Amino acid sequence: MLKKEHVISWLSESFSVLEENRQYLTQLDTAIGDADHGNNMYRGFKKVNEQLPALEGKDIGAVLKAVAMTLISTVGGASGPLYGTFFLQAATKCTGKDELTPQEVSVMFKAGLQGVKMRGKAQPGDKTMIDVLEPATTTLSELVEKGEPLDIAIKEAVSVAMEKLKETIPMIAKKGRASYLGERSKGHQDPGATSSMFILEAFSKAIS
Amino acid sequence: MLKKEHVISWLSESFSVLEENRQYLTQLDTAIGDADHGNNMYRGFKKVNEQLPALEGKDIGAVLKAVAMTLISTVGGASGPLYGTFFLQAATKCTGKDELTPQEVSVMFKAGLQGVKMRGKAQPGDKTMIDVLEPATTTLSELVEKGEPLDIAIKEAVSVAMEKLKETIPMIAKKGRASYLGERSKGHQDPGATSSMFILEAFSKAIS
Amino acid sequence: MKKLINNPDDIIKEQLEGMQAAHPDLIKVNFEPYYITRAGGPVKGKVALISGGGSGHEPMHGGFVGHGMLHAACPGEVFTSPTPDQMHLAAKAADGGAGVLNIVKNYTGDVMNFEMAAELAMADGIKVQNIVIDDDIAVKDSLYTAGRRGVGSTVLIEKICGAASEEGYDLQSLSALCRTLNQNGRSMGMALTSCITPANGSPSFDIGDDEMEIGIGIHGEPGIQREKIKTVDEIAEMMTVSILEDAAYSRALKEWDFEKNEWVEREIVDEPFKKGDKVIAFVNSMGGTPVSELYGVYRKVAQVTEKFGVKIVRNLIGPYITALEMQGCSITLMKVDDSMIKLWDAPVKTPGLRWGV
Amino acid sequence: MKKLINNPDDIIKEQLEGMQAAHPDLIKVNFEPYYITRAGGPVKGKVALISGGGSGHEPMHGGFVGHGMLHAACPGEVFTSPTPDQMHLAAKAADGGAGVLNIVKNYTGDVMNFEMAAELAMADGIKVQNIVIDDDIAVKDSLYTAGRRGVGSTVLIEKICGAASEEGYDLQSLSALCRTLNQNGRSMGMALTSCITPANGSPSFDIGDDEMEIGIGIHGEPGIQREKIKTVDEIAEMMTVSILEDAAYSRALKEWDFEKNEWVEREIVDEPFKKGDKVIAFVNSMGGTPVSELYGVYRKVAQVTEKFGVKIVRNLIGPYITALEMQGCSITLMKVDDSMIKLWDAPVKTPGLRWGV
Ligand SMILES: Nc1ncnc2c1ncn2[C@@H]1O[C@H](COP(=O)(O)OP(=O)(O)O)[C@@H](O)[C@H]1O
Ligand SMILES: Nc1ncnc2c1ncn2[C@@H]1O[C@H](COP(=O)(O)OP(=O)(O)O)[C@@H](O)[C@H]1O
Ligand SMILES: [Mg+2]
Ligand SMILES: [Mg+2]
Ligand SMILES: [Mg+2]
Ligand SMILES: [Mg+2]
Repeated sequence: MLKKEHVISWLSESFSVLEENRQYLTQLDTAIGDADHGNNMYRGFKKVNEQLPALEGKDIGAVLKAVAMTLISTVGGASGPLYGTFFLQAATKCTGKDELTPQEVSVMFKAGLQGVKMRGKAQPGDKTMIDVLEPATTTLSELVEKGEPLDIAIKEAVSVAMEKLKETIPMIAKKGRASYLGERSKGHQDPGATSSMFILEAFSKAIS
Repeated sequence: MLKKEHVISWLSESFSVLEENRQYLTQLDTAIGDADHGNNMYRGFKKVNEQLPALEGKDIGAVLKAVAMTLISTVGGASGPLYGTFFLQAATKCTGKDELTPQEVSVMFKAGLQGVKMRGKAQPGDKTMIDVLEPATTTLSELVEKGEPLDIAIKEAVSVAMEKLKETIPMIAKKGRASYLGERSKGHQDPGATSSMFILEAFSKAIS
Repeated sequence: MKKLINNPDDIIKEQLEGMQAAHPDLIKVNFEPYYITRAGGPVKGKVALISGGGSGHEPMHGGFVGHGMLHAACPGEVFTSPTPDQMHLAAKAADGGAGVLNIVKNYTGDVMNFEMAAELAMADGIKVQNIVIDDDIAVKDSLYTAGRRGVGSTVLIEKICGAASEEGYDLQSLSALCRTLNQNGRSMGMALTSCITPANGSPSFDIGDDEMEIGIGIHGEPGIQREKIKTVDEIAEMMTVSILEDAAYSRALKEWDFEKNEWVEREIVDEPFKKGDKVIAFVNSMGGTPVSELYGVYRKVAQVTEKFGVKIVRNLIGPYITALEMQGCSITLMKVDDSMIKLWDAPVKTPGLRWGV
Repeated sequence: MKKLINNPDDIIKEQLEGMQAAHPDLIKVNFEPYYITRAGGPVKGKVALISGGGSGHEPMHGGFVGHGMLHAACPGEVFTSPTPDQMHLAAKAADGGAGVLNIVKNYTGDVMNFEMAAELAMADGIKVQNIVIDDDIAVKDSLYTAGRRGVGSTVLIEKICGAASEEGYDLQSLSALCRTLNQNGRSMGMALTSCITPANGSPSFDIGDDEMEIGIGIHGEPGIQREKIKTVDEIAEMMTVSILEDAAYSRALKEWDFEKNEWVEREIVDEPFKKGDKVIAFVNSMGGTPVSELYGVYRKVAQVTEKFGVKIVRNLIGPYITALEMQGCSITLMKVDDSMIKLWDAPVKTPGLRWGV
């Protein structure tokens, strides 16, 4: 079972890892974007982190909705609405709940993923966060279907996602700023896929 | 005797040496000025050089006056009016003359020097072309007074001037752009004093 | 990093404080969140023209708030799209009862954020349309990219549509004008140096002393192509010819459908320039290139357009849509008819553009 | 060398061609020798206001020719004073019968060339006065230097005196106004980078990545002092305080004496600023600094002047007197009374400055 304390610690873990990797993400975005992704994610999750104490009494749906609104109003750029939508759609599946079964967690991730796809219209292979979020979600839900415990399922999802993250390196970007570079976007890991990876890792850490 | 052919060859020699040292003079002016002295002198004497064929029939006064007008209307900056005035005042002492005695040459240089001092109000020690023009003129006229032939006198004037030129290096500029640098103008040779030196050398070369 | 700033985290706030201190007669800056409106408050009965985008492109957009141009602007972090709440509050503050037209440069982030903002404002009962500007011909394809970027045309469109709003255009006709102007405008940019974002502190791309980037945007992103530096004549000719000979460009852009009450994709085609067209020519500095060099660029633009048979009827030359301190320029040509020229000539009084008043 | 130019030898000519192509309604460029007059020809009965100096400071001076500002401008080679023949012909072309006022920035070359030019014009029967502008407080001394340089005040003076000429001031009263404005204005400049003159091709001074030059002029010459880069607050405060606290400055400047018919030296004293003074604040980019950073500077200037008890009544912020692509800024404060403010507000229509018309 995923308790709301887990969700809170997922979010604070996410902030830690994004803070730690602020420069790294910006560096990735310098190569094929506009050098702001690390700062965008840092700004957003810093605000989320500051709000966590105030959220402790709330149910998971309310927490995720608050996170969504904070990200939408602080991150900006492409990643703001995308991550915002992820948490907003995820929240809709958790309204009023104080804990989630593994199946419900899987539903939550699927809803978030669908939100990002709906908003950004990216497909796997476009060199975006979808290249990490989609295979991770698929792996998670498959394993949960098979009855694997949540912590095992997410660990496996993270390791699949890690492979998929590396696979963004040779891709030619077709969405977002990196798409303007065409062939020159090859050879660089996607920043948004990388931040997604960090957030998944934070989730895994929070529940183990 | 200084013939008008000598004057023509002085001017074309001046152009050659200034063309050759265009970068060098600009470099000197980069250190303590605005990086244009070489180009200014090149632009002016190039125009003078182009006009020499048309001046061949004219007397020395007319030639020097034409040079003055050309320098005034092509050099610009501080050096334009200063060298222009040098030649303009020098010309007034040669009106109608096709050749000059050593005494007359000495008078011509003195008049030019007075013109520069009148226009620019610089004194020896101010780190300007005066630091070369004045000692050279004094040496020349002293030797000519003593009856030395012109080519000997000018050679000596050039070698005195060369020493004086080096003495501009430790000076603190008090006139022109270099004066803004105050103490920081120390350690650099004055560009205008250097171009004056080149013009004196050209004179010496022209008559030997 | 050679910049006149304090802590990089504070520059948006402090520079806006400077703007507010300098132009209290023209603009009012809101700080939490950031948006800039006209000093006089909303203009009753006129469509509010709003734009926004990442900071670092000044004077665009905040410098274009004022009579005859924008009613509000939303500055994001440097090179980062502003957020829907800023845009939503700006719409509320600027709406004079005749609705809001958001001028949105075509970047994934700007488009998504402005869509969310429009939805929020519509939920408040404000009529909102978003028109996307995508004039950068360096991006060839909209199928395999995020589509052409919104660059120089934006400035010209903000001026012309701003005048149209003053004239009393309603939301539908103002949107139509905006859409047509976007179809009529094409731009291309180049850089001699990279800019440095304050938060990053080092150049956004490395470039050799003898190199230039062709087809850059305005965010310090690398361009489409790296080349040895050429003469201004070669560069300006290449860019102008590329603009003049750019083929018809077709893509789908989202607009709000007030009948269906949802976003719909509109297939939009920009027709190529043709002989006899009248254009506004805009030669823009990326921030670090002085106006003297822009005149060198303009000289060639004028020669090439004349040879092509296109007539420059108005021009704008200077740093209006910049990328921090980047050296380089962009060229925009926008086809205009007499009514658009009249709107261009109409009085404008903003911190960044002023004439006639 | 990163510049949008062709052959360095041709840039003055080509950039002027670009200016002429861009602004045929405002200016007329003469090419041999170079000078720029108003498109409409001399203004009958009004004193012709003329300025000039080396090129590389655009939009000054050529960009300030037009209604309400200059009647003519003489561009020299880059950073090199123009020559007397240009100035003489410009005076002949611009004189409307009421005489000519030459606004001369205080550089040895400019002063000497403009003196020769005035003599030539007077020989033609044109009444000419030269007023020298020397507002750069970075130069402390006029005894051991060529005196304070003419910098930012020049732009403000050209605007105000231009309006006064339109108002019908005669040569004597216009000269008096010009002299007073020069006494009322003080400036200081700084650079983060060196510019590169096209003919030279390499930086005019070397400067470390973490260094700045304080007290620079506008010719790429080294400044008065080299320091580690500070924050914009520290820089702007230091410069503003230096200007506000600058003591009375006394020196002799040459003017033509119409009674004695010769140049006379006039002892001129600039009184220091005092509480209650009204000023125009001018924050200028040296060419490579974008307007966003200037607003950061302005913010501090406004704070410091307010604390000092000096009231900013008007401001001008942007790249108006530049040093090619140099990064850096200058600050000018000029004390003004109500009549000067009225002249400042009067309509101006030039390529580089425009309002009210
Ligand atoms: N249409 C899209 N769908 C999904 N993800 C996208 C899309 N466009 C961009 N991204 C993601 O956003 C990341 C960039 O985010 P960020 O740098 O914060 O925004 P911006 O591109 O506006 O500067 C990219 O690396 C990519 O993973
Ligand atoms: N008042 C003066 N009197 C004599 N020579 C001067 C004076 N001012 C400057 N100079 C000379 O002019 C030289 C600079 O000439 P140049 O670089 O061509 O002009 P500018 O200083 O206007 O750029 C200086 O090196 C100095 O020798
Ligand atoms: Mg980015
Ligand atoms: Mg010089
Ligand atoms: Mg961004
Ligand atoms: Mg010079």
